[in-house]
Amino acid sequence: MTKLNLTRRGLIKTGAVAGAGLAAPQLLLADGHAGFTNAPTGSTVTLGFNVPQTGPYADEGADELRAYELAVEHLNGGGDGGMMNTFSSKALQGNGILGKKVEYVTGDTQTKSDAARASARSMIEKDGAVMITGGSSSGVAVAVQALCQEAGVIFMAGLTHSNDTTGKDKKANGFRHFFNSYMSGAALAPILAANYGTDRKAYHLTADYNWGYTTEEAVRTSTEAMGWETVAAVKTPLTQTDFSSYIAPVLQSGADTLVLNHYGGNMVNSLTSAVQFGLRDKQVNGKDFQIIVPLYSRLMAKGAGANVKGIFGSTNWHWSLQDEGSKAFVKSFGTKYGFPPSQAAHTCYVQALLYADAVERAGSFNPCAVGAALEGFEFDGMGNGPTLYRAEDHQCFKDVLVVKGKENPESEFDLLEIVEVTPAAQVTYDPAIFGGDLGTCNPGA
Amino acid sequence: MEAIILQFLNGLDKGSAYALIALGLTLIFGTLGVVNFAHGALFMIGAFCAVTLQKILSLSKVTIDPTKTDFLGNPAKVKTPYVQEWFGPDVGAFIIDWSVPLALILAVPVMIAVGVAMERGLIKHFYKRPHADQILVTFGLAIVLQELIKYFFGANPIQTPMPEAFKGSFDFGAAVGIDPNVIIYPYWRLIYFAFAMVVIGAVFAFLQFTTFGMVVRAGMADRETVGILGIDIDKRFTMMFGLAAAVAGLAGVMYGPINAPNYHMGMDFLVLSFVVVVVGGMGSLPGAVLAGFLLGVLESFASMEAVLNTLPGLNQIIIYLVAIIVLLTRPRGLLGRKGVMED
Amino acid sequence: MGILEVKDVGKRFGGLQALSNVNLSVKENSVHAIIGPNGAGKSTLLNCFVGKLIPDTGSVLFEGQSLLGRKPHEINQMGVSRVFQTPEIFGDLSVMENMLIPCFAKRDGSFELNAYGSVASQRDVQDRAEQMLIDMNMIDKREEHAAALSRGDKRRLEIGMCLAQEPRLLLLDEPTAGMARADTNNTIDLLKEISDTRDITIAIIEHDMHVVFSLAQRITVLAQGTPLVEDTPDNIKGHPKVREAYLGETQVAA
Amino acid sequence: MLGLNKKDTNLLIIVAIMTMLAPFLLNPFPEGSALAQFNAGYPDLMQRFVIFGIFAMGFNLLFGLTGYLSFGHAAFLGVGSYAAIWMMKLLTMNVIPAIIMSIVIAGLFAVVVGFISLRRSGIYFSILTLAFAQMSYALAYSVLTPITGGETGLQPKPNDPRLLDPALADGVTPRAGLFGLEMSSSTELSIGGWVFTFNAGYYVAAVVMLIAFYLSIRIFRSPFGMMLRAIKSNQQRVNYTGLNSKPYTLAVFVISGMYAGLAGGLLVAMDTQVGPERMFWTASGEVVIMTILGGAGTLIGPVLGAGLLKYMENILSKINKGVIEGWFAWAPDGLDSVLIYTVNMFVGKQWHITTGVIFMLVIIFLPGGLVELGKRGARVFRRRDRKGLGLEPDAAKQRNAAE
Repeated sequence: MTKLNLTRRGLIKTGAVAGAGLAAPQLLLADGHAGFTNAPTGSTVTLGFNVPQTGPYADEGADELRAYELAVEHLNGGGDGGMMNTFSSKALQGNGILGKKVEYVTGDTQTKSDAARASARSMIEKDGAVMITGGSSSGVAVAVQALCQEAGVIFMAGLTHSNDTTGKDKKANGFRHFFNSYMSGAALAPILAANYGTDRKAYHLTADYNWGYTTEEAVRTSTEAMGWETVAAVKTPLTQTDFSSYIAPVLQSGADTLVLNHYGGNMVNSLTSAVQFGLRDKQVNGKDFQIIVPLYSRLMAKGAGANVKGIFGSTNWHWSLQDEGSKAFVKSFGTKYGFPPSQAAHTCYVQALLYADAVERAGSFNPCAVGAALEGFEFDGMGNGPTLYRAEDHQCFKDVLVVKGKENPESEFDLLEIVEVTPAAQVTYDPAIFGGDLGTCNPGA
Repeated sequence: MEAIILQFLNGLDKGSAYALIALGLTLIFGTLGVVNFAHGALFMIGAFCAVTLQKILSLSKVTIDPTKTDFLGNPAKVKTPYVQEWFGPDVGAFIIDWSVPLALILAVPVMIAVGVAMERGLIKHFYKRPHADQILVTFGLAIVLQELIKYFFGANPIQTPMPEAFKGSFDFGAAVGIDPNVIIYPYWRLIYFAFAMVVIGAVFAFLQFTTFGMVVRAGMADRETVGILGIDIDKRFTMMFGLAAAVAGLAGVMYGPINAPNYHMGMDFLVLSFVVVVVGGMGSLPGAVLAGFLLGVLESFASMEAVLNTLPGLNQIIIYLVAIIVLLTRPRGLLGRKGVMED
Repeated sequence: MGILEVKDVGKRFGGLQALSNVNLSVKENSVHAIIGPNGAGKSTLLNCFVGKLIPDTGSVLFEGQSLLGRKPHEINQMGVSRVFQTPEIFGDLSVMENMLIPCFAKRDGSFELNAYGSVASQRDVQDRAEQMLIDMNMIDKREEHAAALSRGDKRRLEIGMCLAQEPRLLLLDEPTAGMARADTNNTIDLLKEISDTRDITIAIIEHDMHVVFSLAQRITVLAQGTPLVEDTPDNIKGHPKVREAYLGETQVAA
Repeated sequence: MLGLNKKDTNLLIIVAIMTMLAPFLLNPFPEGSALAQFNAGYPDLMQRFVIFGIFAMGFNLLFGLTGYLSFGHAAFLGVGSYAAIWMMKLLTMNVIPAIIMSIVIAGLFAVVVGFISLRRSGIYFSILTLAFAQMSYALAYSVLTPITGGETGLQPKPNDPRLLDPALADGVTPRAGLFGLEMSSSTELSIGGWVFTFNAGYYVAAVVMLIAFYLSIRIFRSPFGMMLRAIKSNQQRVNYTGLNSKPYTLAVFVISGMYAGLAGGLLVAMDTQVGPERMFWTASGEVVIMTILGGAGTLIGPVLGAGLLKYMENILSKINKGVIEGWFAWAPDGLDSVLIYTVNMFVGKQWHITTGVIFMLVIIFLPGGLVELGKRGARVFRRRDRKGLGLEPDAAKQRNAAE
């Protein structure tokens, strides 16, 4: 286990102790000496892992944290090196970042933007973190990204799927590896057409907040483009726990497909209700009734249990992928923790490595230099095939997985099977369509 | 029209869950005069009784199967539940399949024990304290209980499916000879509704027709007088607390298959069930049941697409809107007595 | 024309006719007692004077103005104060604060957003409250917690609080109920002194005939919600109807 | 001094000194030492201490004085925050209009909510306030997204209109300031192994807090405050003393809502973003917990309670397993894992358990909160029982006697 040393700004300390000692208090301008916020000056560099440790996404957060711990281990030369061995960029040496040993601090986002910003600020202000990463919702990602932009540190988003994160709320200091609603829609539509035909009537249940809206819109647009009809779209409160009153009228509407634009607990409950109502055993318009969950995660699938069987959705990454990068990551994660990583763990691990690599290539921790190194960066070997960190919106473009709940799981982790790997080209869009303004990078100081 | 019938049925079903929880809350408030914010936590503990039993029944013997590999490419471990080892694969699978109904049997003693321990250990000391203190200490307890559950079971929901026999849904339409597929309702939810009716009926009958119940009702009306009569009302009240906890727990067990239990399900229900109790009238058992059904039905109507198209967001606030309107027009709730909880 | 004129007041609670055809006139600067057996409607009648209940029929005039439909605080501000059966004081506050509150109410009316100036700096009110405590013989207890006072002192404080507002009509609802003999006598003396020294009318509901006959100048006997008779104490004592309806039953001699 | 009696003046001076010296007092451990984990002297947390202190102070004016338990106070904080961020988006990044507007809007909202909710008392009042807050939260999260930004909330953007501010240079992020003084700017002082951070935003918030605290003392000591305590003690007698309790309770409800709005505005001034979860009912529960932890009905209690809760939230939650392993490295094998397991149950992601347990203990054993604890402590040292002369009215006794 990494021993944490919460030293801040090593130089200040060393300088003061070695120099005048207690005799002469020095007045320093805030970080002014370094040119950017929290410039690591000693032999270590501190990263801030801001994940949900309490609240409904705590398990996902715990998985993210495991991935970060693994990444730190690998960066510092420990373990088997994981995806560092398959990563196309070879800048990382396993000697920390720029020769500085990687240390980390953790915070609890509570999946609330206020709490997430408070813990991020504490890591920046108190612990001297030079980069913040993690999170499990778009609300938190957007809030913390804006904070990092103001504070002058890099934000490497964790799990956030809303278009907004790299759309209307994008920031120069923020980067997202995870895919988004638009990509889910674009990837799913052709598969749905191939499996369910092009004359379906879809009924949308949508979580009544930003992510729900963008996801509904993405899926609607792309399915309507192939000829599907949307018969209804009903918004459901985030705090809803019993979805029966939303599921009950679905059959009456004449719809033959139900799209659940829900995530987390909402998705587990709405899918459970839908299956309970026996929707999947029904025939409407002469077709088998189908349910679709645009965004899947293994933890959600686990929560929904047998209800996910045969249900299509999309995901950022899945441990059953057989490329070298994925295999290496699953092996080192599985060996360390005894179970395969989730997509949240994967994206967090990759983000940590990408950041470290960018620093190495830039030769500096300065957020502007790091940002420049990430912008337009093309890489491979991280489990999603060739990937581009697009300069215009700091969004990664890579293959998107269309998955299906597995009918006959072989183990408790074997819940989803990959149906299709949609190539990146098919989910790429014009960065202008979501508006927003990246601004320019802020090094702080 | 079918849509309205369907939502009405659904509302009754939903309402039965609300009514059950509110009934337990009201039992405690009415008898002991204690506002128990930890009641939702009791509901949650009930659901976790089912989770625990399922886990116990699924305890497995692990053997290595060299013909298969796990996700790391190592020889796979195969788990065989002990119940299947002992009773044969079919009987064993059947027992696991029926873990939720079996959990009902487990939950009664567990919940009574939890309830009695709570009353003797904590609540008892708060009879003479202000209502605000009761709310706050039980709120604290609710936080601690839910976090403990999270510590041991994680934050993710855990499925506790109903037995295979109860899966699927009943087609009312087909039964009465109109269009099939129009009015369908899952079997388990119908069972839940029937279960709620039985429990509510049993509680009323118990209070109405047993001596114990009569003493408790007298105690609810006038605690001091009953005390003067030389009846040890405290002991009975402790038992009432156990009973209320058992009602909440059973409601939780039965709710498991409807929505996978998670650690915060108690808190999710807490605010709502308080609204139900207050709308019904603090301390009124029929009020709690009535308000539970009323809010269930109104909530269902508010979630209809046609309604939401005219009044977007109504489904977000309907419960609270009803609470405000009822409290302003009927100051003591629908069936509340005068002078309760107004200090 | 009395200070309080009650005309044809009736009040029903469901099936119970609590008051019917109550006519009553309380003369200014007198002590008027309302007596009657339990359930005669004494408290109901009093509640009709202070705005707690609204009679179904009839009128209640105070100094020529109707009291019906007014809220308790409005009636109080008109000059009617009430002493309760069990002393209603501010138990959490000190004796001095208890006395300050009616003094502020007298000076500032029913609402004043005086949130910035300190209580201590309001000399006029402080002086008044202090004087009132001296009058009530309670000045040495000024810092005590009101809840900790003896029953008699609580009653004394409550009466003092009412007097601090300089009411023209003081209503007392069984002021000596549950009191020991000594406290009762003290209260009688206090009320006598108040009635003698102040420009005030007192209406008193009382069960204890000793109190009634010590204080009252006129007595109304209420039975089953209707006044039976109204007369001077001496005449009431000998009134056969009263003896039958009331005194005979309770065996209380004056 | 300042129209306060000697005791209150002393209290105010002590609080003023403590807040001004907070960067020192909250950083007692040198940088890099194992205990530096427990330092709280960094800008974000110091700001939160004083801001939530204001919030709890305002809540206490209502709950502590009148006994009305609002379970929806976070709504005013949220509304204040939204008002402030809109001022920053539309008018200027200067915090003064934002703060003023947050007080005004929260006050107006409190008039509406209070007017309706105060028609009932007891738990009915609590449920009504809860209902309003939950409706605000649910609507802000969903259908009001165009105004509130929904889930992702609102932040100032470079291209907002900001009528009063000169155009930002290209690529410059808008930052909250006070006539050129940026809220986020800090100065550091390094003495020996210690590093102390002096943050402009903190001092602005601290000064506002001192003003709010001063006003709160004045309200406590005013005839108005006394009337409120009278209402809590005996509403019947209040009415029969010719006082109309409705405007009194409404006035204090609005004042209390304005304090919450001020806290919301300051939150935005310090950290320019708003999200709807600020209004969720648990946030309202939090301010109740703060007030009770510190001591309801006392002057300083709510501020202490806010500090304690925010400290636990921000410091305990950051103690992860790695840190604990570091602490118990000295322990022999076996013992260390027991210790780690035990401690781990109460910190890091389990910090809620600690909060819950402490909260319960306070309610059970210390109904007067930290202030009562302090008093009991002081009583041990002082033989003479100075009952009735203490700095604070005896909150516990009042609260218990009231109901």
